[in-house]
Amino acid sequence: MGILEVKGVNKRFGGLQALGDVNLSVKENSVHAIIGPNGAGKSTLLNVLVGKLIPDTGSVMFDGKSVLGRAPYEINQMGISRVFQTPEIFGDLTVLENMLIPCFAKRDGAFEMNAITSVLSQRDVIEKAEHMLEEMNMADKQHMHAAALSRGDKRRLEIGMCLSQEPRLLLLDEPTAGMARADTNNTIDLLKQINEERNITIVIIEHDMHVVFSLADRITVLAQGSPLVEDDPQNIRGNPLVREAYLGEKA
Amino acid sequence: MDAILLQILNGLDKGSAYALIALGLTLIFGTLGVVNFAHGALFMIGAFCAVTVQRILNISFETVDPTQTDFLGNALIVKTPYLEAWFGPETGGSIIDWAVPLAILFAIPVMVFVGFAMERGLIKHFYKRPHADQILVTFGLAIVLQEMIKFFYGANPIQTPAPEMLSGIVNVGAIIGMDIVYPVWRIVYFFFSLLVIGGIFSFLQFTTFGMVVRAGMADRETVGLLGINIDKRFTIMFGIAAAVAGLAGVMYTPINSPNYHMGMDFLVLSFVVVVVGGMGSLPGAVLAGFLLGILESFASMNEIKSLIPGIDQIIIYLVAIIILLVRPRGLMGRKGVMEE
Amino acid sequence: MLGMNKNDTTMLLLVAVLTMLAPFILNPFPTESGWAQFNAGYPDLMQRFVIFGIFAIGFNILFGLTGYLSFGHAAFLGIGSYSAVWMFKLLSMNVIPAILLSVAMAGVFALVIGYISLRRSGIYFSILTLAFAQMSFNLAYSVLTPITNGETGLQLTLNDPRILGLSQTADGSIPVTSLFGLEMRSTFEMVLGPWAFQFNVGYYLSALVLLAAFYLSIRIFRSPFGLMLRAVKSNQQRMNYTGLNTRPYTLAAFVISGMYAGLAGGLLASMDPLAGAERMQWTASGEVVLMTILGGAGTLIGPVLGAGFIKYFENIFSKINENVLHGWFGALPDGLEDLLVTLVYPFVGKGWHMTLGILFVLVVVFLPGGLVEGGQRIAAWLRRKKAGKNTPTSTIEPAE
Amino acid sequence: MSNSKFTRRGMLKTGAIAGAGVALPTIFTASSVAAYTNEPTGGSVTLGFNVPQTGPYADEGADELRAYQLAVEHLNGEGDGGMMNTFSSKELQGNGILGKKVEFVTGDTQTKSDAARASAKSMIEKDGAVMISGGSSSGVAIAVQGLCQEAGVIFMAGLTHSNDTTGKDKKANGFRHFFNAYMSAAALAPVLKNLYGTDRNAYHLTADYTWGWTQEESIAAATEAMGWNTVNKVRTPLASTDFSSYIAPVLNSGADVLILNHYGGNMVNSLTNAVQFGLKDKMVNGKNFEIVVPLYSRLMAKGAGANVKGILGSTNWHWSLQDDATKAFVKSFGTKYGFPPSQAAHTVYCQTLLYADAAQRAGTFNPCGIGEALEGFEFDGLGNGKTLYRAGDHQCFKDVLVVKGKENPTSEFDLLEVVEVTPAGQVTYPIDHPMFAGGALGTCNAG
Repeated sequence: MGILEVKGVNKRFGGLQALGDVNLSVKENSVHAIIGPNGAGKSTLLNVLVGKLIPDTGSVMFDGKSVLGRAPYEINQMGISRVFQTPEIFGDLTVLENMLIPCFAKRDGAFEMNAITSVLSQRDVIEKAEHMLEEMNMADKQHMHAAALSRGDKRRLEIGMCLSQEPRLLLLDEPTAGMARADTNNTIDLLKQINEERNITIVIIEHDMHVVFSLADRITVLAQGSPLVEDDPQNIRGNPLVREAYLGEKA
Repeated sequence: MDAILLQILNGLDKGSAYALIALGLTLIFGTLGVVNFAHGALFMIGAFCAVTVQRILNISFETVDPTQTDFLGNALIVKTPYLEAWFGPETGGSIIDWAVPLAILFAIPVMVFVGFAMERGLIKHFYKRPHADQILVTFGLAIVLQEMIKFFYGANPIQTPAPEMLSGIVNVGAIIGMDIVYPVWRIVYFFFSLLVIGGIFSFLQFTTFGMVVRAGMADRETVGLLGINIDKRFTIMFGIAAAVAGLAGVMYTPINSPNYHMGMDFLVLSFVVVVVGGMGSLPGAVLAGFLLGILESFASMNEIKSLIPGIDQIIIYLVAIIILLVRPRGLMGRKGVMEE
Repeated sequence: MLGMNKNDTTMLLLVAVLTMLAPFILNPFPTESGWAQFNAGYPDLMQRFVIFGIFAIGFNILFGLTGYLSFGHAAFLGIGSYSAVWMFKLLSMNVIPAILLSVAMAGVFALVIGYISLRRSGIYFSILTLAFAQMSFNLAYSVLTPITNGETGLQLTLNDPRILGLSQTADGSIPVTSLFGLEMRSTFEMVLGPWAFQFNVGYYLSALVLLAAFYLSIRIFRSPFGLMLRAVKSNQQRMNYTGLNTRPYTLAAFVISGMYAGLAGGLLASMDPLAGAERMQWTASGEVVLMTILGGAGTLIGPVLGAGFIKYFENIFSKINENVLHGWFGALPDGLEDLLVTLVYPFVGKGWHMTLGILFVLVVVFLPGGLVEGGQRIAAWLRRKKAGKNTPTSTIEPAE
Repeated sequence: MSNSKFTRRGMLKTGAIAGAGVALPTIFTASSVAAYTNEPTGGSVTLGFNVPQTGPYADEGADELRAYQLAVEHLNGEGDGGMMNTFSSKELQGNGILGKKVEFVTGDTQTKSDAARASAKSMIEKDGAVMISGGSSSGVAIAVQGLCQEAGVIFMAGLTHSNDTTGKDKKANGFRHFFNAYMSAAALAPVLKNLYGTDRNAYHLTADYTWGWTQEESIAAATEAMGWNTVNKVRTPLASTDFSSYIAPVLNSGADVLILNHYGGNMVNSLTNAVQFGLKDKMVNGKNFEIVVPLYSRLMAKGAGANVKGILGSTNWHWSLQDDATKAFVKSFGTKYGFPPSQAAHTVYCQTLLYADAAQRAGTFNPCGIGEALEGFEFDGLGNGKTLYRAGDHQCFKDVLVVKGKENPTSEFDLLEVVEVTPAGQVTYPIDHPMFAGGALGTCNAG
């Protein structure tokens, strides 16, 4: 029984079958990659997982509980964090403030009317945020406006924000898109470290095969909204079906 | 039955003005992404184009008539328009009589110019600024325009009658064997608005220029990447939107005498229309304009008012609230445009 | 001090000094001089400065922090005023219960309207609030006249019950609003040479309330709650994916700012017990939007400045008539006098709207951050000048 | 500009703010010296003229301001003296009031009761005005009247036509020269009867606020009393700009008279719309369809242009009257400004003169003294014939003009012609008339 179980998920948009009978089982503490050509339904699947879309049929269980019908913030509270293709951070706030928000959310839950005390008096939260920034090597940038960060720093900040919530499952949507090779490698190392040291399960959608094969324990290939194959990386590498669907090569 | 048909007709007629103003507002929002609080002022300036033309046609020379006295008891100074002197009272008089339709010719260049000047001089600096800033600057501009008109034309309404030939009433129900009389000019206004709306839609649909603009409305960046100067075209669209508002104003003057604050009276309403239709949707703006016009007419019927007192005071807002809650993107809004 | 950092403490002290000394600061010109026209230090206007300041501070908690632009906040001001006047009519002329009821009623209405309106965001939210406010205004003006007294506005009469007070005083007039016997309208005048300064009880009560409101707003800005609200403005998507439910945050902000508006409405009625329906019109809602943006949305002091700015124009510039102008320029040769009067006249008196409109445009074009940014630029310029040319240009910190 | 020797009852004694006082070299005014609010101590007296300068009634406000200015000139002995020469009371000498030069301040009511009160307060608190006058709507007049009562100054109402101003909302410190809805109805009814007969069906369109209601009530009562049937009374929202949806149902309602209880911009639009729908030329039950506008404003009627032709209504005064007082006023106003005065200008001019005269006769600016002098004052020579300021409700009783839109106007000012001058006796009502019941004057307040 995996930590994330997707069973028989279908989703149609008008006449288009975006997801057709998707089954997926993600093992705890693994890195599970979802690959597939453009339009294969990767993003739709991700949106189903985080509660943004509700599938027509099927079930999505996280740690034995259904996520369907719950608002994104509730699913997040269950322990699923998401990293976006373009980093979604609070551009108007400082880096430290960015980091404080998930720390408050972790401590106080979805809503807390904490309107009179000063942020500065919440030492526990501030320390936790500062600590996390140090781990992300961003302590020196904590007073910068987040919008002014470089793309790689934004990505790290976003991942750091997700981590400070202590999630059990981290979803990443093409985290290295548009990154230089060096940054990509840094990100790969960071994700490996997260998976190994923090025991966080990772589901990653990725185009870059270098990233996929460096990280993944298990790979699902989506094509036209349905899983084509699910297997270990070495088997995927040699699978002719995958080559055909994904790379357009004849076997 | 007659009463209901009459109110539908009345709603279409009221809706014409809403639709025309909302259409221009949507054009500006859809192309430039600007929330234009000065749009009502453009409508008002259009109306005052009609007043101006009327004044110009009425430029007179003065003669003293000793047989009559003025309010101070002096000999009365009689004013005769030059037009009547030149072409004879008959022809001259009828030229003056046609001041409002003639004003259309005057208003188009004036409004396009005003639109260009507004866009180039002020609004183009606000594309990247938050909506709140756009609202403040266009609102400030609206006040200035309005006060300028007040300074030159006063605060009281000024009558600008329709041509004699197009005044009066006509029995439009005669075709279907009913007795539904309606003012001729209001029917003219309705068809005029259809004409303008049709003109704008076919312009956008069938010309290359229009196609580029529509593409730009849908995805500005991509069109920009194609090497097409979309900004210039958008500026022209602003001029066109101003002209639409202006024409709506010109033709509206015989229905209700124009005054300097008529734009503000329409402003809130036209925003409600745009939002109900769907931000950025041209057909939505038109549809919502007519729909709200009809609903407003129905709400003012005695039978309805006696059921729900005060309904005619709030109907527009009530409908807007319901539609926004049930269908957030408005009647015909594209999904995702300014939604959430 | 008081749980605030140094900058905020300085700001609060500054506001405290300004409000407490306002009767002096606003009356810089001797009474008999031609410039006395520009004096604003009389009770009614000073009260309006601080009361609309409170209104704008509250509005800023919603708009400045969350970015939700409400176009219907005047409705809460109106509800506050009506509640307060009803309290004066039914209970007593003491302002405390009146103000408490104002805040409570505005809070209740804000909860209902906010709950519905906040289901949408962006311009849709604005239109929803606008629709609610316009409905309130239209109904208050007509159908609800038994409650609101429509066109005239709700006012006190000699036959009001006033259970805990007198229906009418011994000499047959309507009693006046008071704070445990201290009459709001009591004014003490100090004449100092050619100057005359007025100290009004109502003003000082309002000013103290303003200080409390301002202090509370600082605390909210600096609290985790305030941080969350700023995060809502910055990126709602991320908020949701951080396990935070934005709806209660925005609703709480909406209700708080509605209660501020109710407080302002209650105070307004306490200073002058009449509640007119126009208080709820969309233009009145627009006015507080303009105040906030003009002063600097999202800054602490900006809204107060914006409120003062607009109220000053409304009350001072509108009173300058042709006679006054002739008085000013009377010393000049006739031709020049007439020319100047002709040039200035369209912008004052009945033309005060024009001046206000022009200033809106100028401020928003040249000072995107509102008056606060103007102040910061001047300050930065002064600092640079003082430090000589070598110092690098200082960055402009947002004044939060 | 103005003095500021202004005091208030309930003024704090020195001790309360002594802290502030001690630190400064102060010269205190003894606060108890003044006997009433804003007692003028110098060589001048300040009057406050509070009129709409922005918003839809700005032109009417501007005309009022012109008349105020003219009145002040005349009081100070400048100009030709206008109606001061025809006024039956000869107390005014042209040397100001009680020898003090008259100065004035102006403000903008914006036709909003709130703004009007703010503006009036500023005149009282800052400029030391001892009397406030003005207003171009009943809501504003009532609101400002209430304020003046509280503040202890005299309020001389401008254009306010609602019964409530001197009815349920009357105040001891407030006085109205203008006529009211009841008087309009009483004056119109006999004329309507003569011209249109007793067998008529009336349809009311009424602006949905207090003034509209009182007028609707007054007219309906008066017309029903002479045998007319009221078919329907429809309320229209104040914010309406287009009345077509309210006019359209009139066509098939069986009514043969339309009564428009609208004023200002509303009146212009509803009348224009009614004429557009052909109501003026319509025949119902074998009778000509008629439109009545009970309260006319010539300034506004101009906006309706030719549509007013032949339409009956009432006004407080019209420049074409031929008595000496009217002629003197029109001459004086017309010479200065180049056009004849409106009824709003006339009423505020009269009010200013009446106030000045009362102060002169009372020998004081104390509002209570002035009130006494005005109460029960009978006068003539201000253009309305013999007039009484009734003591019981501070309403003027005088002749009312029934007017009709002129068929062949000779100039842009020549829009209305006087059909009938209904004598004061016919429009007088008892103080306890039900339409005016519910309020009390209270006692005068001198601050």
